[in-house]
Amino acid sequence: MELFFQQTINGIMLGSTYVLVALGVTMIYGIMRLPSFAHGHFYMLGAYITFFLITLYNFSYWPALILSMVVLFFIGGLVERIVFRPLREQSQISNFIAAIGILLFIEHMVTVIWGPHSHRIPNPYPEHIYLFGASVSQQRLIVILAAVVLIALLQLFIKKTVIGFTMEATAQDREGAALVGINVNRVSSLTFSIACALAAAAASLVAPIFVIVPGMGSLLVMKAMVIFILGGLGSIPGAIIGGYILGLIEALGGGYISSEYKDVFAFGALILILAIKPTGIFGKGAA
Amino acid sequence: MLKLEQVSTRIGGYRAVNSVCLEVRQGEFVSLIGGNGAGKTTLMRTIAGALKPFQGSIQFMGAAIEKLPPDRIVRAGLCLCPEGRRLFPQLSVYKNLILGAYTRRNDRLGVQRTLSQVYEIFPVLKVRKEQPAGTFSGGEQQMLAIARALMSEPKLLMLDEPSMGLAPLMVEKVSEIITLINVEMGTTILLAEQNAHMALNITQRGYVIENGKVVLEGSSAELSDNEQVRKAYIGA
Amino acid sequence: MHEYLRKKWFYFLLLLLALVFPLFGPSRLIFTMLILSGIWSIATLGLNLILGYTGQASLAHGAFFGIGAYAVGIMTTRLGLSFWIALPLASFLCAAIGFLIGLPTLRTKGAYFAISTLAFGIIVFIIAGNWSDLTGGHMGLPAIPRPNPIPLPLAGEISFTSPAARYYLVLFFLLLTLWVMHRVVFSLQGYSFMAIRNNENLAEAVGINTFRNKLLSFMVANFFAGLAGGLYAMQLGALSPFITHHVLTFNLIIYLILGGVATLAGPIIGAITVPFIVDALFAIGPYRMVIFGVLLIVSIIYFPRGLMGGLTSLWNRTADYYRHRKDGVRHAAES
Amino acid sequence: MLLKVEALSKHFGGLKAVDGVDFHVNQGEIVAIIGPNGSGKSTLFNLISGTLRPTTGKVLFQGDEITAHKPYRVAALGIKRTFQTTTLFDQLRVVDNLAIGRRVNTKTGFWDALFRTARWRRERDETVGKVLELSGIIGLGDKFFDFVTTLSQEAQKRLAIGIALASEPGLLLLDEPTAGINMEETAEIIELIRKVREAGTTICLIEHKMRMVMGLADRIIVLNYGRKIAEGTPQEISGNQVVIEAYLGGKSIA
Amino acid sequence: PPAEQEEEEEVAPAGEVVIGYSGPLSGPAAEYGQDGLNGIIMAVEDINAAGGIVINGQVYNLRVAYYDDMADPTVTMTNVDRLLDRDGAIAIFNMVYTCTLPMLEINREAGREFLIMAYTSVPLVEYQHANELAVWLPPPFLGYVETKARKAMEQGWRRCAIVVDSGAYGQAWSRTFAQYWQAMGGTITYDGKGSYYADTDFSTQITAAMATNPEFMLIGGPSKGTMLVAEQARELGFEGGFVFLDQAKIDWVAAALGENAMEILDNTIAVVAVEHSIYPTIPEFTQRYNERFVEQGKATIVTWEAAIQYTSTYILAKAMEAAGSVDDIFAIRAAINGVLPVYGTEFPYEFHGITDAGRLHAVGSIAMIQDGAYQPPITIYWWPQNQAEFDELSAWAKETYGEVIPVWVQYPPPR
Ligand SMILES: Nc1ncnc2c1ncn2[C@@H]1O[C@H](COP(=O)(O)OP(=O)(O)OP(=O)(O)O)[C@@H](O)[C@H]1O
Ligand SMILES: Nc1ncnc2c1ncn2[C@@H]1O[C@H](COP(=O)(O)OP(=O)(O)OP(=O)(O)O)[C@@H](O)[C@H]1O
Ligand SMILES: [Mg+2]
Ligand SMILES: [Mg+2]
Repeated sequence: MELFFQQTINGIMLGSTYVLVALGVTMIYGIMRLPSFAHGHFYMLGAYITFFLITLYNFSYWPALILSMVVLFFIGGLVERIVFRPLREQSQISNFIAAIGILLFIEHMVTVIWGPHSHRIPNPYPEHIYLFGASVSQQRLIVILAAVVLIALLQLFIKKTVIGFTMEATAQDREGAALVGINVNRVSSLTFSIACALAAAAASLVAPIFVIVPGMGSLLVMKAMVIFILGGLGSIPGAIIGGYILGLIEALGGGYISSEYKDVFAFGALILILAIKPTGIFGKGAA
Repeated sequence: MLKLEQVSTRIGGYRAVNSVCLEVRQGEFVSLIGGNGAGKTTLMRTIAGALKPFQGSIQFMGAAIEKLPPDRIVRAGLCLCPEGRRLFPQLSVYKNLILGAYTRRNDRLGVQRTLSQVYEIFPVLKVRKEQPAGTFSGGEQQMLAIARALMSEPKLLMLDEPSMGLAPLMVEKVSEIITLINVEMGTTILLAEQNAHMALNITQRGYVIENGKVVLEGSSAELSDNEQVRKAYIGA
Repeated sequence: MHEYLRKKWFYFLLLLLALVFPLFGPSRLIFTMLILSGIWSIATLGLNLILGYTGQASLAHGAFFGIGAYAVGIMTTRLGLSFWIALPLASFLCAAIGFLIGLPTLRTKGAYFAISTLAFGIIVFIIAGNWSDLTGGHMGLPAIPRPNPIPLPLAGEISFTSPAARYYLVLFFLLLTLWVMHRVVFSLQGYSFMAIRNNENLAEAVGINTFRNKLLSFMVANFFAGLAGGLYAMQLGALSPFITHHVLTFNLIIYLILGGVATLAGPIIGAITVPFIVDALFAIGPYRMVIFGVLLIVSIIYFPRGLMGGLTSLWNRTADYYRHRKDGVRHAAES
Repeated sequence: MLLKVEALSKHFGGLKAVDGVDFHVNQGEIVAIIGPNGSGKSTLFNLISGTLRPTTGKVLFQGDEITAHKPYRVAALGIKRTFQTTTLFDQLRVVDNLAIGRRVNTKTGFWDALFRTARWRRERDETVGKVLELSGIIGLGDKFFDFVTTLSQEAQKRLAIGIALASEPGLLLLDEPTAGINMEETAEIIELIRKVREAGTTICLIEHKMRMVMGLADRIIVLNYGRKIAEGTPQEISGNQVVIEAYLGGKSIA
Repeated sequence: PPAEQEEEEEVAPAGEVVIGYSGPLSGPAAEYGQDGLNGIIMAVEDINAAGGIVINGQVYNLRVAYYDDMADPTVTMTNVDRLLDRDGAIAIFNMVYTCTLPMLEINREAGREFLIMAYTSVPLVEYQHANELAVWLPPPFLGYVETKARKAMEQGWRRCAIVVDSGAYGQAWSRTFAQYWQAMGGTITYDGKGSYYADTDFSTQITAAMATNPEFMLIGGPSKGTMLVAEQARELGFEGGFVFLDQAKIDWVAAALGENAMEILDNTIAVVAVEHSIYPTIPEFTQRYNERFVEQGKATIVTWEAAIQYTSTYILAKAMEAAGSVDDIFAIRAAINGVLPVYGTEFPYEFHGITDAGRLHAVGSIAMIQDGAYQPPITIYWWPQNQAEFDELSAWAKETYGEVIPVWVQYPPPR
């Protein structure tokens, strides 16, 4: 039982990062119909920025995290503006190629500038505590809680604010949105920005317990893709639940069955679920 | 109020709108009549800013708008109820309407007032206000589209084929409503229609457009009597 | 350009060029790269069928390539089969696995299909790395023998130790692939595929069993992925799980899109041009992948339909220009 | 009796879009379905053609049950349809669209294509011949090799009908074939529909243009709120008080 | 000014000898690949600065030509062609086993000969892929396996949980370790690998491993993953010991762990850190390496990869001089025997000879952290064929380096 509890916490912690990254992928897809395969690399960039704020400019942890979100917010908007806006009318596969281009650019730029080796942010909360016999480090608890807070804020933003409304509307009919007076280009930029800021938050949250390397987002983005499909294209509640489910599948499958194949469980679950429900758990229409 | 001079727009390589001059004055109700592919939709989308003309000028209330993005034009008080409706299919009817009033989002009371007016005109929208717009039938969606356009309380309302795909009863009703909007609310209206019979019945003035060019203009009565128009668009 | 491409003699010229190419004594590097490009071309042509013509973005193509490669590797090393038997077996195996995987995944559409095939691809990668008894795991599968020499009636035999022989072998299979694709695409069967890409609902409504046709297209595509993989195993002589990685799929998609999707020449153009560009970028050192990323973005923005599309529209524009000029001359003459 | 629909219903959540509808279509008839917006006409077509699965009820074609068959199987049996919004293979040419429409009559598969069998040759020639002929019938003979995006709205509508006709179906379901086109062109489409019927195809159509419906249909079925409220000849319907109240309205017949 | 140019031309070397390198310089294994390349670069610079290679009075300078292969064998293969065709390389260094494999197929073709300088410690590969032009640089890991297993036994540990990297090296290493460990009477309580490259959270495996009550964990792979596993295991409450695979660098891990390093790494058995090596040349080498690479951001720490590649490059240069040729590959390969041994008194690493199969007699050494401090290193000699040879070697080592703890591990292992 203790073991199960420990594995569950491990799974929720994994799920928390997954959700934050998958939410970004989901929002971008929802608004712009583009599969953002570069999202893991924005995540990585977020971690690097936090790292340099802390080590080079002596920021403390939380201000660095927030500033990193802000920087990624602007980078995201910029990328949307100069790469994806010209590709507006093009097919998804063109956008996919552009995303690969961005991913290569970011990863290798970082490698060239800051080296291929890993970096580490000093852990601000290194202690660990015991919860019902399970040992959890404080930073991990913070990751879990911060994810919940960010998710709640995002939901409030989308469902309760007018700007949030416009994001949903733009997702469903771009020209229609433009004709009621919504600046759809701004909405796209904003979406990209928010998605990138979320990724930066996720990366900065886990950076102190993990390490920062140029390739840290590569596998993560694949999982985010799985989650966003699992939840049903563009469905935000789907992404949230899908993220936690995937984290738990990995932790429990990896813990109880086979750790080498734990990703097989995660990716296999997707194929299985889609075989039963071809539009994902929360999906309504077809793609 | 609205003034077009030598406006031309390309779609692909094709000049769908060709040197169009057109004027709508405050309070008027003007129709734009033309067959399929005549360029009505293209012209309206050009005015609304969804397409950019490569030539000519468009003035609205004295200001040039041909280079403005659609949202700025709506803000200026010019709203297009587009062909194909362009609703937000997964949002509820209510949210669709609220978004229609996006440019007036700081005027809550005003929006509520317009909303109740709209509900009065289209009672079905009130009954089914929580239903996602996409599950409405074609006709219901058309009504919602008109309603949504009204929500922005435009000074000039452009309607692109509001009668398309509507049942006869509904067509009648819609034309009554449009007239009402023009007369009672004082909204200037530009109406694009293939259904010339209906359009000329309710409007004061009209333009006939063919192959992207204005070929005839005049009062509705004149146009109705015009032999050419009768043959081509009224069919009797 | 476009008009020439349509005419058959241009193709024959190209073929002749490809045939006599080794006589010019190209460097080994050029040889190796061309052999690899030929292999990528075969795989990309397969991808073109499912993604380009049928409109289903399979992200498992690299995985099937890997399965084909491992199948040939395992059959020739562990089972001692001849390469000539292993290669078709591996291709058919890929088609068969494609069938099994297609059954669940092809029920989904669009992005759902793309990501579920991606998931399958990642699973293949993990299995290739961890099922050590079968695949050699991450240690890889070494010492895959070269194909047995083919005896020739008079001239002795063709042995595949020389790069020229392998070049011709790959060229042969590339032509075979091209032939199959040409026949399938320009046929009523090809219409069924294109109908699905264009509008799946309408295709279903006119009586096309879309699921069956997608499955067929997927199997044929994977057959050629497997064939290419088998040739790769022969060329490299050793395998590592890396060849089942989704990076390979991404590369193939890049070749396809930058070459020109839904054309027959596009995949080959892409599979030759892109690797040679990457090679040229070695000259600029560590920034090469940075530049490559920028190149990808720029070219997709400015040539959204790839090199083939770019050439076609260039041709069309010049043709238009001349037509207008001719018209102008005629008008002038008439008035 | 070519088509028979028995107690067909389709519910979306609480909404009864089609509610216990019975009707039939005889060989060679033109049957029109009219009704206010949202009365379930398109849904009815979707149920017959297999695009949607009915909640309850049965669909019989030539006496065989085809309820909830997949659309492609329904089409293969000879029921073809058009959609309310003009739906075409829009990256292809007119000829390709029509040939695809005929695909259900041809059996050329992968191996035929690969080895250019006798069947491949025969079916190709046959398809080309038929499609050429058909393009003349639908009035697109001179647009044979044009890409569909270059066609006018009305030509596109004719092409959509052409795609459905290409396989020489026994029953043709037309969903608002003249929505959004002018009088002159409507007349052309009516002409086309007449020609098709004369060639032996039974037709069932949804339309709002009363003048057209009254002139064209042998029988009219009226739906309201998913239920059938009347059925009869055009004369009967235009005098039916219930229909006038629910649908036609007072003055005009547009 | 022209005068200066003339001067330069006078001392201009007769030619240039190109040493090739293909390895991961980007992607997950980039740090490892860069370390190895750094060693070669530094050696080449040192050799050139000292006057280059002199053959029959003619001076040749060395040049490194290197290409990134992202650890992708396909790219390695084209890189080999690139190095041969464009750069005329005579030897190619490679550090990833799966990339070395296809190279073994190419280097024996007539006119395409080159030396493979293969950096892999997978044992017996030199026999499985016998290649007369290949030189296998690092010591086979069997020596580490056996010595670490013995050391763990000495601690009284019997229950081992395996949480190593799932990559090639981790698989091979842990499988061998399990065999030795069980033969010595130990038990394996858990075996769950994870990808040290791709993953960052190992809590799942560690939790599962801890549920089996191990006394120590066998962990390791790339240093960064190893560090994370160690840290996460302590976080989850693990109090036993660690045995590292030799791929993981203890000093790197310790540095990354920061203040609590010694606490976390208490009871860890690992390959000795370069800076704790017994070789007297190390401090000077480390200092120069740090100036040249660490301070330029090209490395984080001096590693054995760098030291081994450095020394190997020197051997190559010496072999050319001994063979009297810069392009007769077979002669150069044959001359390697004659230029050995090279010792840690002169180089940052030592090679005592070369086996018939082409593996350099390279020394391995391990150390343990106990009570917050590094214990003295144990030096592993694997090539002596009998006790007498080993005794002789031990005596020499004690005489040369003072305090050493030599052990003998038989290789190839007795059947
Ligand atoms: N996306 C497009 N690509 C190419 N041509 C187009 C496109 N959209 C419209 N056109 C062409 O532009 C011309 C004008 O079209 P437009 O839609 O403005 O006509 P319309 O008068 O609104 O017709 P309708 O009554 O059918 O709505 C037509 O000939 C049409 O074929
Ligand atoms: N997928 C769906 N989910 C929920 N409700 C639906 C769905 N499809 C149709 N409806 C509802 O079913 C009712 C009937 O729609 P249908 O499209 O059949 O009407 P129609 O008679 O064709 O109308 P029109 O003449 O306007 O095209 C409408 O109220 C519509 O909102
Ligand atoms: Mg229009
Ligand atoms: Mg309908």
